[in-house]
Amino acid sequence: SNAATQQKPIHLAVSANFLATLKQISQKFTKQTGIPVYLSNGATGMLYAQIKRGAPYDLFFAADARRPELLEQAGLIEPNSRFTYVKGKLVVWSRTGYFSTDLAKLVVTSPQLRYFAIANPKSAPYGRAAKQVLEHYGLYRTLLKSHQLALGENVGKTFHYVATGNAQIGLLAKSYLMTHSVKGHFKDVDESLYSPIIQQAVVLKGKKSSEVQQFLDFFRSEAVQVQLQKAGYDLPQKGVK
Amino acid sequence: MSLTGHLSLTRGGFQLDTGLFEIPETGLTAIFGHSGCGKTSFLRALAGFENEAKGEVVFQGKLWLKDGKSLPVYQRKLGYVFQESSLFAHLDVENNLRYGLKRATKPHHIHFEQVVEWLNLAHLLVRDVQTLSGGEKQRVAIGRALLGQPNILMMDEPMASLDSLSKQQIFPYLERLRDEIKIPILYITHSSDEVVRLADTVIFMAEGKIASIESIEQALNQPHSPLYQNQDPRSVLSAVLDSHVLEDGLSCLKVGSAKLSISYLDKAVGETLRVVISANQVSLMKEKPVLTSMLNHLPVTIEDISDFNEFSVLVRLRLKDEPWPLLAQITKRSVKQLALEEASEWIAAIKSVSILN
Amino acid sequence: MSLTGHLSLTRGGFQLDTGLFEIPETGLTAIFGHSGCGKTSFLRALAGFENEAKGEVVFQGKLWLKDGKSLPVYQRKLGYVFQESSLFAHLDVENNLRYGLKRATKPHHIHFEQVVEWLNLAHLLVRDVQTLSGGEKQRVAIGRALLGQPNILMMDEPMASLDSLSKQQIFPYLERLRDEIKIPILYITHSSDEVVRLADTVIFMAEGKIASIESIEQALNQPHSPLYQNQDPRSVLSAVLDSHVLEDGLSCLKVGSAKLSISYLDKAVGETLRVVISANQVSLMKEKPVLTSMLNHLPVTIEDISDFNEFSVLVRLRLKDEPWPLLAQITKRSVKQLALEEASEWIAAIKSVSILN
Amino acid sequence: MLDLILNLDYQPLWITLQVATYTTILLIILGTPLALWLAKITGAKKAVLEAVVALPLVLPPTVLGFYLLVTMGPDGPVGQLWASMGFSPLTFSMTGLVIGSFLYSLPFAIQPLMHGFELMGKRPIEASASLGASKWDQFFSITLPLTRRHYLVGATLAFAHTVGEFGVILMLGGNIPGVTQVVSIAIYDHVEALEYSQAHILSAIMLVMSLLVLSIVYGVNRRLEVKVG
Amino acid sequence: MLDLILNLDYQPLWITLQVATYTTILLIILGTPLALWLAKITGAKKAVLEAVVALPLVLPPTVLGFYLLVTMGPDGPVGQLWASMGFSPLTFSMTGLVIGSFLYSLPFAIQPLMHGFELMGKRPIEASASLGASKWDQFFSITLPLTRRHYLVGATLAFAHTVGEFGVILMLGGNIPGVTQVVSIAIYDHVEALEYSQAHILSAIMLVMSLLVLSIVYGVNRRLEVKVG
Ligand SMILES: Nc1ncnc2c1ncn2[C@@H]1O[C@H](COP(=O)(O)OP(=O)(O)OP(=O)(O)O)[C@@H](O)[C@H]1O
Ligand SMILES: Nc1ncnc2c1ncn2[C@@H]1O[C@H](COP(=O)(O)OP(=O)(O)OP(=O)(O)O)[C@@H](O)[C@H]1O
Ligand SMILES: [Mg+2]
Ligand SMILES: [Mg+2]
Repeated sequence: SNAATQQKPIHLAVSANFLATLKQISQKFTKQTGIPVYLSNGATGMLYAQIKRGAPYDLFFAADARRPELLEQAGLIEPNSRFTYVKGKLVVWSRTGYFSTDLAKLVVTSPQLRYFAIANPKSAPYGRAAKQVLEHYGLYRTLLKSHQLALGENVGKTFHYVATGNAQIGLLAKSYLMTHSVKGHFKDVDESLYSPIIQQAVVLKGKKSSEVQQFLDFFRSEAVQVQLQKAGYDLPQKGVK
Repeated sequence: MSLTGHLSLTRGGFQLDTGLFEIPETGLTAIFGHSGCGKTSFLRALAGFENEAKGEVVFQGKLWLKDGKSLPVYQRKLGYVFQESSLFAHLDVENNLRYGLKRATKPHHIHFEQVVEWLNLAHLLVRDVQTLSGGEKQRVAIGRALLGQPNILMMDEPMASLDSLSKQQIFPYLERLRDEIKIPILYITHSSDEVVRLADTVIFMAEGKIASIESIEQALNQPHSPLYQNQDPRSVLSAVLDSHVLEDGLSCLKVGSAKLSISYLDKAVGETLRVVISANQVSLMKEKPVLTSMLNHLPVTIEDISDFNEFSVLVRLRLKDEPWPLLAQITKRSVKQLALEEASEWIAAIKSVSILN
Repeated sequence: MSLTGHLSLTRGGFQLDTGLFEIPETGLTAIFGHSGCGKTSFLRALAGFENEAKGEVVFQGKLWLKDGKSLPVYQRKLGYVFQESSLFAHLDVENNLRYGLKRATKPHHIHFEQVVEWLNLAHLLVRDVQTLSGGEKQRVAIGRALLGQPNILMMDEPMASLDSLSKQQIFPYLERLRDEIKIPILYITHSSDEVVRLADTVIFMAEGKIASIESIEQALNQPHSPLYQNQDPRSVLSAVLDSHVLEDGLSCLKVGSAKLSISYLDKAVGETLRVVISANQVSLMKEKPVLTSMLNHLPVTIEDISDFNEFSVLVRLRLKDEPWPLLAQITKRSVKQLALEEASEWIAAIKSVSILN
Repeated sequence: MLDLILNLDYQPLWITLQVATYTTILLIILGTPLALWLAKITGAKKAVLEAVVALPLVLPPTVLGFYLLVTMGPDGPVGQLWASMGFSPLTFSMTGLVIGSFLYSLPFAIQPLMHGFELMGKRPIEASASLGASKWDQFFSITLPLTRRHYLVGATLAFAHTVGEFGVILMLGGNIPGVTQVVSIAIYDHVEALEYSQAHILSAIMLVMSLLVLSIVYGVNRRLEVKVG
Repeated sequence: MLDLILNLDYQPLWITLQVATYTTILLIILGTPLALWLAKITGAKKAVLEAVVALPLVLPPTVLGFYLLVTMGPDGPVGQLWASMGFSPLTFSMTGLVIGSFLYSLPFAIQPLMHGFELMGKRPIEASASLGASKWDQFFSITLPLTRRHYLVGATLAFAHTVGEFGVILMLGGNIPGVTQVVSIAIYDHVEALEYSQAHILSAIMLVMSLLVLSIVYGVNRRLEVKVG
């Protein structure tokens, strides 16, 4: 529309696991307001390093809370702009149907189980959570020792591992399974087994324009919140940062 | 007939078309012709380097090429010296020389030490081939080909970059190879001196065709032989070594029924030789001068007088009992003064002769 | 003195060390020596291609090399023909030829059409240089160097891969260049024929050193000249063109006070020439035969008799009023028979002579 | 499907083309004197320098990108120098991308060039000098045409490598649509967002275009081919 | 610091070395006949094939890796064929990594080899055939030593490229610690986890080792150098 051409576009840096969902949200937003939205996808660590060196993003949707916190400590964000936008949920996905989604019953030595896929605990928050779950069932060391643990660089790659049948079972973000029709079956993991996957967003220093505010308002709108839940995320409790 | 067949080959606008050829089993066959007439193309096709060459080649009863089927070069046991020296850049001189030797079937007829000595390569053995001078490279290339123990040797202007001393040193060994080991040698050259010195047979090429294949005597006895463009005609006579006069360092030859003295020649009495006499070395006189240092005065009969150029004639002289004629180049003035005419008898004075093989 | 200086250069075990040299401003200077003696190294160092060369070079008053400072080659206006043809592979024949022409300062003395005709290149102009035969490549390389309009021409065995007809065709133009355009030519060759035919001066090299620089007369009149290793000695006499005998196609020369008839020579009466006579072409006799086709009988005095080899001697003969001696190679038997001895008078019969320049 | 094809964002293709073109041109221009010099020097120095040129290859591109980001960022030494000369920042800009790609593709351009110069040898240069050609003239009339095939190999490897390049560009360029989002990143994003169809289409376009361009380049080169030696 | 250095996991270094070595050997062995054939054929076919060889370059490595993961996975055509021959799966294995790296580094090995064979020309082969060397003998005694520098260029580029390779390996290898976790991924992980010191140390080790190895290789090569033409 005519108005759209006069609006200043906004730049969102987004962690890979939230890319698909945010894309849908921002497309709706653009349709409604005419404000163009540019998405820059990347690993949270990389985006963090870029932001520290002046990357021209307005909003940063990280995969964890740690990087936003570090940015806040460094004074690189608008004061009080840090907020939890979703809480990630972990599911067990057994693609072949051979394995039960009950990890307690998993037989590591089963010849059908070649690989168990999780995200890399070192770099990905979903990986850290997955590791806690596996440790709870006493599987982590065993799988690691028998070289059956495939580590996706992020949840997205972990999803590809299972989706292409290269790994038979995996622990990954529920959002991936909600938004895509997939083979096999999956089940939520008991949330008490892993520390919460808090995904936070921040407005970067000096970027609090009216367009950014409009987007934030839109993001917090009822419709979007419902959409987030449908996409497999938990909503942050009111009041929690 | 050792090497027979016919070959054709097209390269751009150039067309090689030999027609049937028969190259003798022994001896050295020179390939002679102008620059660009196709000598290299012919020899390469013969050796099997040109995949597009069509025709047929049979060597010593073995099919080298027929109906598009070609015996791989490495099974042909041939030695090839390329027009541009093609030494292996990654090997030193010694290993270049030994390359073919290592791959040759035993027993070896040509030995490493021999070749090194013949070609004066001892001081070069450890050298990197890149540092050799032009002539040195060519000597190594010749040696390498010889040591491959070939059944036939093909050489493309091998002496072009050699100085006359080096040539003089190598000639005898090529002759020995030709005579003792008895492998046929095909030899491209544009030097008529080399042809005269080395060849038994000459293949004349012109414009991609074999114009003729002639024995050296035939080739030399043509008054307008392509061997001597713009140069003197020569005659080749067959001679028998009659005796040695050791105290004078002379050898005596019989040419027909006449006698010819030449510098001492290390051959057995009774051997047949070929003597080359340049037409402008022959003078005619009515009688032998009383005192002269000239050794040879042969009685001859004039057979024919033909114009050679504007001011001189070529006189064909007949020696008694000799099949080939002796040619003399004489100015027209002398013809007038001496009143030379056919069937008259004269003395031919000859100062210097050279001996073939 | 046109090109003077001294050069030294080390390449591996080889050491070039010329000592002082002075090369004449005009004419053709041949560089002669065995394979590997350093001819190419010397010429390359002179041209400025060897960065490690030390010494001094002055050409026509211009400093080419001094105190390690070297005038860039492209400012030297020299033409160079390499031992291995070094045509530009990405250009066709015509553009190879024109490469130097385009870059030469005007006016041009040597024209494209001329060179194409001299070297018989017309039919090759559009050809890819990769497809040329050995001799064709060399002709293009010579043409390219000439068309660069050089002030000095340096050629490294340029004729080695040319057949005698091509040589015969190119010689006159090199002579013309030397005589008309008057640029000095430095010419490496291992062919004594080419030296005799073309050179005014000869640089003899041996083992990396310049052994001597001699005029062609000096060079040829040495009994054991390096030019004729294992070959006949020759003598060079100066002669004046005395008259033409047109009806006989003869020209008459005066050598000292004797007369010498030769084939008609297209030069003006009164011009000075050099005559080369091979020592084994000269026979001695007590008196001139009455009737002989031999044209030349010169009265001579024996000056000296020296051993030449086991069975023959070299007789130094003196013609009246001629500074250079005439050499005759005579068998020892004839010396005995004729009782040759110093100071006796004889007739030297000469069948054929050749003329320098 | 047709719908998808029509609605795809083709800007990344255009940016990719620009980055790859600039990088290749820069590599050829700056790589030539470097390769000429490397071809000339000898000894230990040469071996070490050759190794240094090949070094950018052994680091994972993302890591190389990270170090470049640090060095060229506003606080990094290069970034500060650059800013002090009054230029706008290198990071997250086309200029930065080109510099990063330049470093990363350097060995692909330098190695073939260096090799070409060595193989050509001194002879053609000697001949052209004797025919009156000055240094520049020698280079343009002899060296360049005789080593054309090496230039082609270097340029195509460098171009193709820059087109597919990803890690360095992502890190240094920041995946900013319309500015630094090249097609490799766009494809990557589609895969990440599980938009496989779009990823397939873009990949196919890339492959077909590259195949066409490369075939034409190689074909033309064959036609003009010069065999040395 | 010393503590960090001692406690680093060095297994990825070792795996990297293995993958790069196998890949390079495979490239040299299989690349040789391919390059020989490409050097011999002419015309349009050649141009297109040359382009095809260069193609893997233009796809972002992660995307190439993704396609390989699909094709070589248990449901992919290659994966099924492979399994039907009774082999254990390709993906997430060293074999898979080597195959992926092979495809991705193919152009770096093929281009210099092909070029070397073309430059060498037929003459040395003709000479050795006339001296009685059979086809194999010709290759090992003449072609190989004369094109040694091209092999070196190809091998070092391919090796270095495989060492730094990341996208394809990450995707195809599954980053399985002790099996397919190579050093490039390890460094990347450290950077992601903000463990910069560890990343620096690993990077430095990589750089120093590579510099050493490359310098030695280039130095030795210089010593044995053959200048053709
Ligand atoms: N591709 C081509 N296109 C046109 N002509 C060619 C091609 N290749 C070779 N020729 C010509 O073929 C002819 C024969 O070449 P060849 O090398 O056989 O000659 P040659 O007799 O050995 O000459 P030289 O004595 O100069 O070495 C030459 O005139 C050459 O120019
Ligand atoms: N790097 C080197 N190490 C040792 N000797 C070398 C080196 N380079 C050249 N030489 C020697 O230097 C000498 C002179 O070489 P040059 O090419 O000048 O000879 P030349 O007189 O031109 O010979 P030719 O007539 O055979 O061409 C040769 O004996 C050659 O072997
Ligand atoms: Mg030839
Ligand atoms: Mg020489």
